[in-house]
Amino acid sequence: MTYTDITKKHEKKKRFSKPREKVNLFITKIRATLLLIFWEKTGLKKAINWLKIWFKKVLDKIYQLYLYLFKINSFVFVLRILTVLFWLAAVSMLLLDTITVALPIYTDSLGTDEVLIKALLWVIFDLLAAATVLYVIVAIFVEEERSRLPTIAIVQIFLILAGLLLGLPNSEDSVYVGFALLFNFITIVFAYFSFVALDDQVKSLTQFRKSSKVFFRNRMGKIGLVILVVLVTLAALGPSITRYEADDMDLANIHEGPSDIHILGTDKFGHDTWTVLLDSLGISLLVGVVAGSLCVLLGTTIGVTSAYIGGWVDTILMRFADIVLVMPPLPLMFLLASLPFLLGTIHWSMIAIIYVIVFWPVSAKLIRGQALSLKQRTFIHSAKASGASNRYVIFSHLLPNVFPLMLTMIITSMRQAILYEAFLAYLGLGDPLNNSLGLMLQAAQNQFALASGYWWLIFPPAIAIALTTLSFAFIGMAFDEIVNPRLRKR
Amino acid sequence: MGLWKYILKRLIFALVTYFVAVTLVFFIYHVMQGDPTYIYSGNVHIDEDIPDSTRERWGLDEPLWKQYFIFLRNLLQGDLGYSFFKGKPVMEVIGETLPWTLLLLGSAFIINGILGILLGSLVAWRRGSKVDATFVLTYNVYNAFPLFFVGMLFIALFGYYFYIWDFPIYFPLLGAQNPLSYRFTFIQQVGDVLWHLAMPLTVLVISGVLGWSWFMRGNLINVKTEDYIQTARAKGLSENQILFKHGFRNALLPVITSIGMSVGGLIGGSVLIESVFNYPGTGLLLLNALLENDYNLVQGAFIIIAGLTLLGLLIAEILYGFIDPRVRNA
Amino acid sequence: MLHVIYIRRTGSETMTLIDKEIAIEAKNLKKYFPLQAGLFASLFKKSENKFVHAVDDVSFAIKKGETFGLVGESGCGKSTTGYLILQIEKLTAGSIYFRGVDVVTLSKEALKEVRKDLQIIFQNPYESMSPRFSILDIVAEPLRLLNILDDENEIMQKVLEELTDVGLIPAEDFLDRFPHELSGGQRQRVSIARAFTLNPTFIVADEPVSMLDVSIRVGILKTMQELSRKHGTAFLFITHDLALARTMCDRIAVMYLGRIVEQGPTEEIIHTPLHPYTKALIAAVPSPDPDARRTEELPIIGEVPSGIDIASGCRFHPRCIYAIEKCKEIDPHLEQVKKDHKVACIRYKEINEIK
Amino acid sequence: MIKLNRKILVSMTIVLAFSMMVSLVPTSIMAQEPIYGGTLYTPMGSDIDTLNLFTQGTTYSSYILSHIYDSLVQYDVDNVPQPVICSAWEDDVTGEIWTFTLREGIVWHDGTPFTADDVMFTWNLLLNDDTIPRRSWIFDWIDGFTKIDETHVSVDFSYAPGFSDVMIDFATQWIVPEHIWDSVDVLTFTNDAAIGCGPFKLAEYEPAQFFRFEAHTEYHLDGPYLAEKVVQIVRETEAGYYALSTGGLDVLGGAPPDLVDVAMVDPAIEKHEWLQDYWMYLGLNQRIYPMNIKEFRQAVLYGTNRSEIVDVARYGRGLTCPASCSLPYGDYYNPDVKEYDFNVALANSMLDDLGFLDSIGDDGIREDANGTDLAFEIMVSAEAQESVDTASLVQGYMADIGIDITIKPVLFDVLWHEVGGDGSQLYDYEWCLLGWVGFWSDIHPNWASWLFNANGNWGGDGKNIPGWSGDPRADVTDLCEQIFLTNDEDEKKDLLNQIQVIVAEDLPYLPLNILGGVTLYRVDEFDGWVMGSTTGPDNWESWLNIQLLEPESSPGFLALGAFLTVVVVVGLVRKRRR
Repeated sequence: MTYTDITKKHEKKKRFSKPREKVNLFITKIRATLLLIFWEKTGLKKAINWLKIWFKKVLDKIYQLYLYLFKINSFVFVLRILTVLFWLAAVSMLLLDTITVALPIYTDSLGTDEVLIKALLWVIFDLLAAATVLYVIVAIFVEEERSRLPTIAIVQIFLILAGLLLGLPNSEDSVYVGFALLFNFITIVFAYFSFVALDDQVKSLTQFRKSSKVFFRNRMGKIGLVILVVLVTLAALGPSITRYEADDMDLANIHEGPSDIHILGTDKFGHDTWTVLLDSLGISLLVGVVAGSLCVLLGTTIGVTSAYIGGWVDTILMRFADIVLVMPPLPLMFLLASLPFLLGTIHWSMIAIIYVIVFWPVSAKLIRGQALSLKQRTFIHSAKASGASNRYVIFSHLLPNVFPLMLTMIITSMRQAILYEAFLAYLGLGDPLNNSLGLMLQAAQNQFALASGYWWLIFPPAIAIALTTLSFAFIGMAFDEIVNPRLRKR
Repeated sequence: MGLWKYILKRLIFALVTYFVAVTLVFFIYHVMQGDPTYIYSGNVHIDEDIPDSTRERWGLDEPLWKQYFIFLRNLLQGDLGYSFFKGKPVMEVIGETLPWTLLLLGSAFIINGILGILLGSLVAWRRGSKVDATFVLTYNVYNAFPLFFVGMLFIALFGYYFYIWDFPIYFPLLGAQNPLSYRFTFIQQVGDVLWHLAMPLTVLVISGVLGWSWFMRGNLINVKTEDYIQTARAKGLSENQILFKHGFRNALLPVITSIGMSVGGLIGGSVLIESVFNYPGTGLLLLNALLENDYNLVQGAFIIIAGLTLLGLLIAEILYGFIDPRVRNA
Repeated sequence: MLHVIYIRRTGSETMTLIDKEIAIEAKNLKKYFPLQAGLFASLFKKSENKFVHAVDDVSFAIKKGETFGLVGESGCGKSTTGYLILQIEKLTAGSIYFRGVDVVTLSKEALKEVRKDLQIIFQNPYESMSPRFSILDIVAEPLRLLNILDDENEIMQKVLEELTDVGLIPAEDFLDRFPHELSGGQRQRVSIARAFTLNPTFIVADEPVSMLDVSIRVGILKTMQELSRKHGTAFLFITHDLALARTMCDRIAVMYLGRIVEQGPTEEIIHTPLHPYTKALIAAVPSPDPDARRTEELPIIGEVPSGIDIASGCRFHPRCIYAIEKCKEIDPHLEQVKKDHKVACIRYKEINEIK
Repeated sequence: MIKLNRKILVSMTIVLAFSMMVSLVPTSIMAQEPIYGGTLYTPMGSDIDTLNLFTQGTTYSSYILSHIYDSLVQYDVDNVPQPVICSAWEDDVTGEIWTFTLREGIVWHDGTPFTADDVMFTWNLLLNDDTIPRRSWIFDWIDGFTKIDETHVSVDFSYAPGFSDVMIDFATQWIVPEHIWDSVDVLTFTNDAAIGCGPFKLAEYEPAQFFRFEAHTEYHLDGPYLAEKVVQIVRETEAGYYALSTGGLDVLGGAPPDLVDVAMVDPAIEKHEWLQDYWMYLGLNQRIYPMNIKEFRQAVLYGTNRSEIVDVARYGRGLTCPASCSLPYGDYYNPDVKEYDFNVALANSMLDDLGFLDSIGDDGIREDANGTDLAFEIMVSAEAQESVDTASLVQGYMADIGIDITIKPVLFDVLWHEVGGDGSQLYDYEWCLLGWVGFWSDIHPNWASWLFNANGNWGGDGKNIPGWSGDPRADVTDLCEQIFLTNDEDEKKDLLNQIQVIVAEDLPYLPLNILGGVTLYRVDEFDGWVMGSTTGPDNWESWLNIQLLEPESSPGFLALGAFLTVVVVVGLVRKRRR
């Protein structure tokens, strides 16, 4: 294909034929004016143009993908299949939430207007979040949109959280939204691995292979990813793969050891430990994912703002971060957990929020450092020389380049959040309504599991916590090796 | 900038930070808390107006800003207010528990520092060997379990099952000293305190040492790729000489800054450990005060704990200033 | 023939003479970077503000289609001058006249219009592109940012054209690539393409080839020259390499510590340097002739000092081998020696034995 | 490595030999003469708040202070008042003036002799200062005190209180020494030295660790035979169990049954099972439809398997509570009231009869006539694991009869506030789980006449929990007034029986169960424990009676063991370094 071929291919067809009569001329003028107003000024033209190109590109990409999928190794192939599966799961969770929880509240609502508005908002947020989730897959496949992936992720997580908070009164049901968040997070991580992987883009197979090799050569990273996938799948399937519901009580068999009826035995109510474990795993992962991602998102927002604006805003934000940093985290979490606004009930999302309040400075400071060094890079100068606005610089240049660091930090943060949830639960400040791994440990302690020899009550949750945090740690370490090449083994 | 000027600057900064933190805690607590005198109204047979007179007595009917200044003035005089639950000044209550916490934290701090740095250097220098792999695995696995779970295991194993299995050694479980230690000689008393300290300290120290070594290892690995190490190697220095003359010192610097930061985590860990091992420290006090809604005590304990953290940070910064003159000018 | 226009600046009595042949004119540019004092220091100490005098009273004019070189050791404020002209850094004082308008006083929107005609090529091709942008995005960025073209097809055409122009052929192969997939030379070509997409009348080239292999420099410089000839673009060519400046530039200004010390046509400066600093620079250029011997020691002492505590009088005197007591007192200004040749030295006559 | 093992082996042998030597001392048969001496270790769940007996507010403080202070009378393990400081009491014809005869020869811990003035001082302090938190309500109904002579003091009530009111609320008030308390601010005095005239002197208090008491050798009653008593603060019962097994504690309450079975393997450990005067009830807010329907409440109680709650949530300890809210072993128990045996079919048919049918959808949840689901929130105290457990069982039972229950665990303070317990008049709850404890748990006629009286302090709608507003209210109020007017015990009991019948029928409370407990105690060192039906071995009478089985072992044992271990450890470490 030569240059002229290409220009011809991209050439636009002429839209209007020239008017031949005066009346026609007049009508055409009006039409043109109207078109100008409705077509160009409203951005419709832009949108339709964009859609057209986009559609064409998607078709292109699907073909490319088809070719591409058979060029790569099987592990990455599985990864991609999983990406799509998790993505589907995320969308279906959001839709499920809308259909089974939010909409019924809206339609059945006999309550006040407030409830009605809340439910309506909830539905809207859910649908918007679902739309952004849909967009993620688009972004994965279409290059132009890929640089917007972090922005989308941020918007989407905020949307889902808004839905989550609205869903708080129906705490048991809002789990759907949380799962959507969890799945979507994994989708993004997988997508990032399989398509966008840190420095790599779809087309540059060599480069992509290099960095995915670093990740997958790292045996720990591989193990971590496998463990995480298994855990998340188990948590997602939850009690549906066991014979019991989490709150089923088999009062004829209390404190029974593992047997073929109860794989991991029962507690003092005859709750099936295996079922409860799967149920808890979900909540613990949710706390981890929500707290971890929200914490880093807030940290990133503040860090980037601080670095970009600089001056006294920077000084004040960073001094404030310093102050929060010098307060010992666990005692500070107690303090916040005990504040009366919780009125004695602690929901798991509250634990997540407390975690965010305590730990945002860590990520804010790191991201600020990164953003400051990016700010000095000349590509930002060159964008500015072309008249780029601050918004443009932040969203198109700073955030995409901070994203790898963000991702590593989110993973670290999630690992930590899961542990802190367990700490708070152990000290009696957990969410007593939803099973969580920490709560299981506390319950085991209440039943004197170690002294009475009920090992099946205490070791499974402990090992589950360990496996979860371990998988996060391993993945984080593998990421570290990519981000920080010095750590690579030679 | 001279060393003294640097120290002064850090001191002023620490004080200002502390002041803001204290203010924050005061306002969080006073805007959101209930009435601290409610403990008095716990008895249903008390007349309704009595809490009012009590409020007057403790200056609680003053406007908030006035209370704040009273609080600040008292704080400067070392008075953290009155614990309505304990019925005595907060300072006194904390004073009873603080020595134990300082003992636990101090010894953990020192052991962590020394062992952590040594172990970290060892594994970093044997990078890729079995020692290193074992270390990485141990670090990750140990830290993957919640600290209190490890504590629970320790208690059950060393305090109970060792006895059941007729091991000659088993550890005490309750408190920080033997109730009958008044009968002991001084040396026996010291031994007794150490004996009680052994288990909580071990749990705290294992995670601390692993954490520190992890950090030290990372730093040393970074340093190892620096040009001057390659130069030293080219000069024909032995690996050990390189380690101690070049690598060690340069890797140590960031570790020292992290000392301060680690104090917060250490205190958090000690809260968990104290509650698992019934150790009578300030962390446990804070937790109990929280569960009993003793607001002044919570506030006081938190102020003290935050002060400890800040002190750790300050010491680390000053130490850093001693070692690395560049920092003073930054 | 000269067309002379008078422009009246509102609220000011200064009248400026604008030559229509002049592409851009910088007048009395100043850039002081304040030294950051600590939070507490600024609270407790009487703030005695210290500044880095990065650019201190620099003026020059560049004619249309001309390549104007800015030469000096690193750290003397060359790049900052370039940034100032493009408004990437904010001026401390001074004015920049472009098409008869002081761009410093322009509003954001008006500035956008001006930006279409001002572009920059950066020194480091590895840093001047976001690793997350494809080549298409990088080259099209100015088009999009300044709303020159709305239609994606048109943008793509334009980009293809430019890429072909800078010699990245076949252009369509490069569209979807990312910077790290290109070699240094290719990247710099992308930078040039990006700079020329808007057909600007003026481009700042900030050491465009200093990071590249010598072998590919020539190609890139040639491309630049061709393009500037084609579009009639004026260049502000910033370099530390006098030899390079000699091949590229029509006129040269030599900078030292934020000041222009000598300015004139390239050949004249190379052959008859007047300022001791220029002499030193020229002496430092290695001669391609292996038999040519360096007759004297480098006529300069030490290295470029920091811009914080600038010496009184002539800023060059601590390093100058011709310095006398008077140099410590008098701060010399640019003096017209010949037509278009200016120098800032009180002793240039004695040194060069000019009457 | 071989050397290392040998070293461990040698050290172990030494330590083992030593411990065997100690353990092989023959157990002596209990002598007739009490053996004095020995240190008893008992646990306590949490630290006290203060040693000031007038401002203390926790059961832990009461427990500690009861070692140190004595009152005129003290209730024994069978809940019978026994003279302690006084030797006798009598009231006059009107029942308004009560006279107490004091014992002679009582000595305060600091050696000062006890006088009638101390009693007068304590009483006047409480009478005159109504800001004292631990002041009993009965002081509001006292006109004054008279010191008749050095051994006789009398109280003048403004009405004729019942015997139990005087005993429980007045005579059990601890007496404090005048020479210490007359010069201090009662509300802020920390009372660190805690001088009383009880059986034990406070020798040492290590906050959050332990209390060490020494026997008050000049105590006026027999005993205590112990030389020392140590109260260890044990946060986790599990740790307490470990300590009990290893000999660090002599008594432990609150262990679950499986653990008790494990412990009973050890011949040195015995168990005592007992009941607690504490009954839990399910509070249905009768201000809200449909909880105001009597049949609905009955159906709920029929649908609740209360014996299973005892078995599961209470570890099989305790009894189901009679519907009349009285203790079955109490003096005023009326066995002839309606009982509600677990009967799901009956409960379902009662709800069907009331018109609560699962008409909308097939979700298993009944709706009322308006189509609203029978869905309620049950508020429980998050701190009490048993409460949360009970609630989750109730949730299961209610699901079987078509009622949807959500559990809302909150801190007890919040719960108490929301249900209006602290006088907040919020009543912001649907269902709740609460209980009556101690004296309040048994329906004494006077108490009942307060509790169920619609016009009374506690019976009024403003204070009654959970708020009884049914039709028979007027009848009960009438009966309550009659109880108040009569002084005849038999008549009171008869009237109370009538109230119980009405209460059992109308169910203002839905009583669930009476709590029970089990206490483990070691018998290898001490004997003489006094057990009651409602208390375990760790009670005031036991403290006076417990004595050693054998002369105590050398106190240096532990230190020596520690020393030996240190030697072993140091040896090991050194070995490894080499």
